[in-house]
Amino acid sequence: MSLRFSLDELMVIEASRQIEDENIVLVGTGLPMVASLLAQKLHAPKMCYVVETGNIAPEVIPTPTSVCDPRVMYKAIKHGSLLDSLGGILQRGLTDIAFLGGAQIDEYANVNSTAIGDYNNPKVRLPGSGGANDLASHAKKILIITRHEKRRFPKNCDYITSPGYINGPEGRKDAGIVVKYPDIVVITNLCVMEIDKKSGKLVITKLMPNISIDDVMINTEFKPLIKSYVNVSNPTKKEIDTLRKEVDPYGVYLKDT
Amino acid sequence: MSLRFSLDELMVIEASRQIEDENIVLVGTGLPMVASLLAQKLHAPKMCYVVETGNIAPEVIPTPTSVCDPRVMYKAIKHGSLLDSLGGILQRGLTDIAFLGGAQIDEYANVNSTAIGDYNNPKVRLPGSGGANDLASHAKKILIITRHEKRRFPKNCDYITSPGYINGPEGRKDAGIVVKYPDIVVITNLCVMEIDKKSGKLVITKLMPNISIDDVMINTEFKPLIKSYVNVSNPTKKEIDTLRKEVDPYGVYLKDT
Amino acid sequence: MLNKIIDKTMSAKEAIGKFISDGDTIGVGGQSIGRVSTFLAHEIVRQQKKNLTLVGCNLSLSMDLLVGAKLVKKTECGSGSFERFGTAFQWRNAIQNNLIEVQDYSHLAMASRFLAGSLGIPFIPSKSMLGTDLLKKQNSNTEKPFEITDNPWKKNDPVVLLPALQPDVSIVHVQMADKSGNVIIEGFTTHEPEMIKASKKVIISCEKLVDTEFVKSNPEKITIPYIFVDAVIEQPLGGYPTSVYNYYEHDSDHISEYQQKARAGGKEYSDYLNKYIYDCKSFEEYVKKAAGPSKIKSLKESMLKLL
Amino acid sequence: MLNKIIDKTMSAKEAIGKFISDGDTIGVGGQSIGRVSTFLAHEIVRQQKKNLTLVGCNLSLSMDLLVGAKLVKKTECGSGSFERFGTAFQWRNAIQNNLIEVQDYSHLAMASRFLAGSLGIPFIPSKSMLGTDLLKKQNSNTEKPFEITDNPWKKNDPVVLLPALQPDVSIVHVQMADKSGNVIIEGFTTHEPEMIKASKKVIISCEKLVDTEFVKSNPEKITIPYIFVDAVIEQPLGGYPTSVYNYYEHDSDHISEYQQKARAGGKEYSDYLNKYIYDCKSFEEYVKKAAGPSKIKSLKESMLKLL
Repeated sequence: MSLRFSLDELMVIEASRQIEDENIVLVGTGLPMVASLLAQKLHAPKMCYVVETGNIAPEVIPTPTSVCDPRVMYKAIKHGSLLDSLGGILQRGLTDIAFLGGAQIDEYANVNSTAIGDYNNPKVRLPGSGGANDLASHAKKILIITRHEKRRFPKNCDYITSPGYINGPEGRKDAGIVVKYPDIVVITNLCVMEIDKKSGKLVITKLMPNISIDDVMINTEFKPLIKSYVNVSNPTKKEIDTLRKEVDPYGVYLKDT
Repeated sequence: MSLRFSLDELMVIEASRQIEDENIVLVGTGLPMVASLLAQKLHAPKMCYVVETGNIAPEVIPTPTSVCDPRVMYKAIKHGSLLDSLGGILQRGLTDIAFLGGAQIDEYANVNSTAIGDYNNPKVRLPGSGGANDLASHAKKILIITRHEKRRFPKNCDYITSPGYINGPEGRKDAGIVVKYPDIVVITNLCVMEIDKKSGKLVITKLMPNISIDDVMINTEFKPLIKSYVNVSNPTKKEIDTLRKEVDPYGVYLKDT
Repeated sequence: MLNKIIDKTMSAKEAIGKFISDGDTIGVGGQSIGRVSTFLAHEIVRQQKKNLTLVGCNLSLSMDLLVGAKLVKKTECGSGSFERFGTAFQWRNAIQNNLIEVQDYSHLAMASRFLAGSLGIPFIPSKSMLGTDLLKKQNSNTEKPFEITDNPWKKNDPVVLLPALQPDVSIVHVQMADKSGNVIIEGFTTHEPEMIKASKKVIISCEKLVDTEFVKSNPEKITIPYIFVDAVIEQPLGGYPTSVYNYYEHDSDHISEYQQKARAGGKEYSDYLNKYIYDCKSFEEYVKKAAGPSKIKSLKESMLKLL
Repeated sequence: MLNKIIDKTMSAKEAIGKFISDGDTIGVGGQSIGRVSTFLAHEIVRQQKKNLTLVGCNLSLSMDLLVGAKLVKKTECGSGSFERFGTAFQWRNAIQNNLIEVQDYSHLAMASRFLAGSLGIPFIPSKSMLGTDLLKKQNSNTEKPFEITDNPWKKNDPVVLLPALQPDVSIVHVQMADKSGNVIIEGFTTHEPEMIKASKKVIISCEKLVDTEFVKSNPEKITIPYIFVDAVIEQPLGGYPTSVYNYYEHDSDHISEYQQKARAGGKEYSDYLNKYIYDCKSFEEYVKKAAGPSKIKSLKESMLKLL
């Protein structure tokens, strides 16, 4: 295998593999946008891209850097409102996949994007929920792409902005969330973790090439479950070429190796 | 006074006099539409015409016969939805004047457009509320134009579809209606009745030319209050000419005398 | 994106057959004598889908035909009216004879229920209907059609809660759509945007099938994006005898004929159904019998003069 | 109708002076680095309107400037972010130092509150925020920001009720408007349609004033009818340094400069306010200082290439 690639690239490629054709995907910019455009160009040509700001099914021009970027408005079917996207599509139950990010992700896949430390006396105030809580509450499947750092994976979030499984397998059901048992997949540059529906906790399901379970454990504050796991498939030439040449040709998000 | 006119014409003209400039008027077709267009052409040029079906501020072409008529869509500022008209403008509290019709109007100005007889075993089923209940609930001023027949003015409506003052001066407040003490004006071919805010009941305030209080009483099942009353002003030549030549030129609603 | 178009075009026969089942709740488009989905309603009559619940705001010809054909068990709407052509007489007759169940709401209440359905929330507040018999007199068989609650932010402020409504299938006739189901409604839109977005399945008939490139160049013209739509049928005159803005005016003669038969009922009405639906091979045959080419031409010309 | 146009054009000085009072709740338009109402925010800073409550979804530069100028007592929003340019740092700093009160909601929750306000209903249900600290941890001074209730139509189904929000005044920068206040927003519209329709007063600045005849010939382009709008100001580049779809891209350099000063705070930040607001006679002078004609030309060209 002479194909050279970075783990950041493979992280995005692995995320793109989670998207199926005809999926309705609610996504902002950044790596999630890169992953979904890659999926669309590879195996999900009928994917529908929905942006929180209200743009429905644009033909995205590489490479947007904001949910307000004209590059996510090009040839959109409709320029709607945030209520159309997050209410009429997402809360309505029509979103197959939503992407999340956040400063902290705990073992139940709860996400904190509000405050580090005490909410009423924060050490660091973060931007807040934005649409993240809505995405985590209503999408059928939740994808989280993040670089793997220990401080990002604490035992408990300082503040739960967006619900994972809250506190156990029935946590969402007990709270009254409509989507009770969503798939949640966390894709990092070290591994893939998914929600184990029996425990409501994250379990390691895949390792990135040349990464060991120990590498993951050292970089994770909580103790992810381990069952059977496999290696993340290496990228194909087509995946790498499409990513580099068509999706992020200017290296806005990813420098090639 | 050589000007010849019918009481039907004067009824519409008197209704048009209730509309002030810059009023937002929610109206369907029929005589209310005729009255509001007349007002706009005479003394309320900045009136805003809103149609329940969603058309906002059209330049109405004479003479529409339906709320779906293309004549109420011409050069509209916006073709919205029923929710825009009845929710975003009416329930939002922005409607100055709304017109109502109905099969029965009682002494509290409650209106029945649902059923004659017992609701669950009706003698005659009528079309139902439509937007009428919404108009009566949320407009600041309610106008009712109707030909004066005894059966139309019973002591009690068989069914209250649209609220007048319900059962007394505080009837709307007690029911939780937002607009607690609206003006309500009933204009017929015999007289004008208005809500007396002390009693919540209709009181005769004006008589049509050559009509006596007795004429009204004979044709009204309930006993309208009588305080001081005046005569409805005769139409001016301009009112009659505008009505006949510009608003209803084909005599769709009104035949001239 | 839509790099590839998902083609949802099919025949009305296929769409109604595939998506509507006996007992379904059907969202009905159109209002009064404007843009009524007669084409799709005829096909439901032809396929004899039964025990339907019809929902909408002002339902007229579609509702009256389906009630007259004895396919309806319940209606939930704001009114049954053809405006100056009178009440929906078959519906009136069915209510007066206790043949159907009926749940009355105001128009705003119905539109609000669809809005709630379209947003995925279980109910929605309203300040309409308070103090009236709409909240007091109920048709005996109906389920809990509303709830009255206190406003948690204000004392002594009763609020009506209305249950969200998500029809099983909606039928709507529009001006234009593309193959994938992007819908363009011109002129008034009544309760349709909220109803369509609330529905589990949506069948659209349109005057004209347009190219997706046209859709993408005119995002402000799109009323409903394709993700809400399941079937598209191009059917010129599919709203006849009611009017379709930009295409044709309503046919007073045929509406009056319908109303006369619907009011008379009995054999006169079943003769109408036979002549214009059961004995017609297609909707075109109905339009030909009911109007004919020169009448249609004049209805189109009459509309064009008003634009 | 609009047979006669009600002319609502005036200067920003007049509009902000006339419609905004100390203590008001201000609805803030724009999102992140797109179509932010910087022109109108600068005028509020200039007039030193105090004790404001700012409401919106993702508030960035307008909010950060007003907080930095010490005019804000509270924010109710979904996020304070410039996306890849970082958090809203003056806002962050104010929260970390307990200088302002903050009430957090999700974006959908805020949009829903505006929707309720725009429909005249006192509250609206949501199924967002359940199970999270958004419903558990409250900033001490805030009033009842939500209520949890049972769904009357389904057992064991908790529902969040959110209070309607009707800002005293909203400030929004758009592409086009006519003199009477018919508003055309192109591209994304975020929370603005609902917020504008919910507001008691609305001040609009626009890139271009258009003729009412243009408005009437393009009803599908109208985002907001004139009845909701109180003041219209034509101000080209009124959204600078953020982007305005169809007109210009955002200015990365100046946004980075702002963020660097906002993060640093203290004298660096007050120097920024002095240089770019207090010492400028007009918004044009600010744009000239911050960008200059050739930069502006390139931002416009860059946008045109993307259409």
